[in-house]
Amino acid sequence: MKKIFAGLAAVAFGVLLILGISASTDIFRYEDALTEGGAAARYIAKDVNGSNGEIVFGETNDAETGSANMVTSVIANYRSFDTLGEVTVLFLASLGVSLLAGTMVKNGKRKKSGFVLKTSARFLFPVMLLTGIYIFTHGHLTPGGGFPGGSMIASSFLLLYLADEGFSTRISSFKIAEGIAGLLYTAIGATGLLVGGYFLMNFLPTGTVGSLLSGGIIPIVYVLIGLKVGSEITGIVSSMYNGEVKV
Amino acid sequence: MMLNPVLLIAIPLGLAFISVIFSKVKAWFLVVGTIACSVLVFFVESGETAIGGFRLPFAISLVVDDYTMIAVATVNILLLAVLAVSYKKASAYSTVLLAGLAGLNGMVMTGDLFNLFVFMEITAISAYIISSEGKKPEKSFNYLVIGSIGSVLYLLGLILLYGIAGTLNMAEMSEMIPGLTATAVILPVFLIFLGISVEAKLLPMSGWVRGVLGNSNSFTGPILATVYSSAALFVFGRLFSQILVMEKAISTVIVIIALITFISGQAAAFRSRSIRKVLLFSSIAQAGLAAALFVTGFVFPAVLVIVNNAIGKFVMFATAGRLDEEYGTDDYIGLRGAFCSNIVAGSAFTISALSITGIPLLFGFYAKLNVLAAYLNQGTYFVPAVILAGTVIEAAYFIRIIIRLWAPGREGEQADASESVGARKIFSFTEGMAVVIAALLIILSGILPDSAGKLIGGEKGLLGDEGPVISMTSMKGDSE
Amino acid sequence: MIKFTSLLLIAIGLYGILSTRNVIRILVGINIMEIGINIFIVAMGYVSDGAAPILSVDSPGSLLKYVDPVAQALVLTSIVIGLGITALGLVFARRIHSKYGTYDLDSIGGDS
Amino acid sequence: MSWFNVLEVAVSILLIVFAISAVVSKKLLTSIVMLSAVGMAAAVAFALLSAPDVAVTEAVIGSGLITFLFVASIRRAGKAGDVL
Repeated sequence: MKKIFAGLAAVAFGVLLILGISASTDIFRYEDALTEGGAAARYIAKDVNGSNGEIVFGETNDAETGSANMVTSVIANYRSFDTLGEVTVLFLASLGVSLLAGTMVKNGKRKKSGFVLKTSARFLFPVMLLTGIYIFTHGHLTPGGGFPGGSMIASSFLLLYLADEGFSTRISSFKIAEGIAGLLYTAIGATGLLVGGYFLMNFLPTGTVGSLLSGGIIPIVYVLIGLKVGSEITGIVSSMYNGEVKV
Repeated sequence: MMLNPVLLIAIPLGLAFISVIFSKVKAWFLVVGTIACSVLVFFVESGETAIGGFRLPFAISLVVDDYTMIAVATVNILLLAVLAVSYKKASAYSTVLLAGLAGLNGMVMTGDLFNLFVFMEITAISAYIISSEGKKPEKSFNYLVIGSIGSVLYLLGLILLYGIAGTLNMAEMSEMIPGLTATAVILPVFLIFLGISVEAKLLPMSGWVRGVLGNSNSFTGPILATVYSSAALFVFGRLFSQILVMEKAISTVIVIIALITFISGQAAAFRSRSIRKVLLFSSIAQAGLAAALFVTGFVFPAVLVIVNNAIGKFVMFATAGRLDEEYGTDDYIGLRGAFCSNIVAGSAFTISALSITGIPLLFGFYAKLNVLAAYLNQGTYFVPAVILAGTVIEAAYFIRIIIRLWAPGREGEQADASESVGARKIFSFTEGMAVVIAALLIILSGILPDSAGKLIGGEKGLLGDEGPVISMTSMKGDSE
Repeated sequence: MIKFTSLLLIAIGLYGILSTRNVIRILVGINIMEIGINIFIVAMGYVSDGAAPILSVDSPGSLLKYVDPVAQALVLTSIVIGLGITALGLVFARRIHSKYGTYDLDSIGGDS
Repeated sequence: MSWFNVLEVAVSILLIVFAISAVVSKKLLTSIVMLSAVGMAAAVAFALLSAPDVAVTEAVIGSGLITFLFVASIRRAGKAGDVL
């Protein structure tokens, strides 16, 4: 009975969506917005505050935002405020998980991992950690950035949790890392407010598009996001893995 | 010196991050942050402030005008009041509350649709965590599920609008909406309505309220029912009275949904015996009323309804939560005579209930008068009739509760000892003070409605020329 | 094409949420809905034959050929928010399980 | 039909099939694994739609970490029998 009702509701909703959207496909003007100078086109051409000519990879100096990866320039500069909010969501989630998942317990009945597994995990751990760090330090140049980079760091800790029964960390240390990264992010925003009068303003020179030290505050912000996301997800993972709810 | 409004978000957020590092004294950060924000509210620069130093409308912006001013002030001061009433419980959630405060301030001030989504998620997630205080994980889970569905719907609606208009900036969007074909906008607007009705407690998405607020205590009740839901209603008002202004046919549908919310909320409140259930259904009803007003375009009366309801429900939820904690029940029949030993709390509760009902000389009367006058001026008679009918039900259930709680169990022939509950003090001095100040505020603004109206509506009134619909002085002049 | 697939995913996710009272399944449904909406957003910003919005040595000259970076940025945000919500939901699920010994909301019973 | 269309159709079918089997499957673990598969197919879809950033993120988070969180949270209940 419930399934029939659910099926009907889902079908009705799906039909509504598809009809509603296909009825207006001719009005979706995203491509017009690109030509007419909508937000997206401005972000692509990096000319929100005035044109600085065509952006050429490896040549243009001091372009607005100065990040070769446009998604990064949107995430860490044009719409950086969203990202600050977003890491706060994750921060709250990780806080909620550690509040609700209960305290750490030593898991006595776990099977001992084999030597090969443990050793290879210990070998893989730094490799994954470095990959994560590479991903978020190159976020303004290559695909990736703070979120996958941070998640990669979390995955490397996850690997140790799974493979090595002796491995344990204190959740509170992740909390402190989260707090510091978040505080620095806010502080960078406040610095922009002090220096240029705008919160989260890109107050550093943006350098040459395409070089590692380009983008002004973008790499700094992305590294902070990476560290913050990494410590938050690791906090969530370790709370979920080790926490035992006491009723 | 006028301050950048982003401070209202950055300060609590920064303090939230610091408070996890120095978790021993996190409660201090909460107090400092809330007080700082409540003070800073009055010094923020008005206008649209860009973030990141980019040209508007391409940057995320914060909008401060008369409307968002009163919204931010309401939210911050209410949060401070909730802290005063339940400091001990709130201090355990210091970090969550600080981040939540940043989310609330951002939500009411932001000028960007996607940024609104992010802040709504911050607010929602902190509300989920706070609701877990009720020790009923299945209720919190229910809240989370409805909230997630709502946020997916909101996101879908917002991305459709982005696809159509090519912008996420609310001001630019509001200029473009009238030029778009109605068929293209119906679906996104309806999806956004559904998405935002979760926190605003409007009908199709208000299924969580019963479980969460029905198990609230003197901390979670006031905070979720007043702080969070007034912020959500203010956002609803901004979206549907300023940005997504629809043709009459579409807005009528939303008004009808809101009025159904109003009436069914009142009816459900009438049927309930638990005080908290009565209060939560009454909150749903008031949210429906405010939403109907907003969608019709009556911003000022709607704001009066929200503020009146927020102050009143703050007092009432705090009292009901305390009654439940002290006596182990909040069934008003089982609490006969509970106010006799708590005259202060009882009086505050009574004043708030009467104000929400709309008894003369209280703030609620002014609010209701404005609501009715707005509709009558427009020549609509059906909606005022519905509102009056709802008010009658409202008066019935509130007066029923008040009489039971004041009457010391001598309603029959014999005063049964078990009928009257014993004397227990429900508020300490500081907690009582917050409640008393709120009640005094209701009385004071009821006696001086014009000044209160100016305070809330700004000198020119909300949205420029509209202004307070009814002036008490002019009414007196007419009758003389 | 893929735009409509994503709408179907949202509908399937909704069915998943409504058709069951098992908390884990409800969360699976929510996740499917979120994946659907994420694909929809990216598909909204897609321009036929559009290049990935990353400048490189051999970038196309004309600006028109990039897909919308804003839509992708929004999706990144939304994915991470989804992770947070899911984690919190799973903790609630675990609390439900340790309190009532089941994931099924129906067998919890009781009201208010 | 270009290679894009072919891949698009294939990914669409995969997404729908995985999603339906995630929703209707009897076993909880199958649901979760299928959810992970939906995430993986979504990552392919993102790559197809010229969104490498999103594809990488979805692959790591949507397909990897979320699956772990699900499995970790039902792990303890595994002995109940009805769950796995």
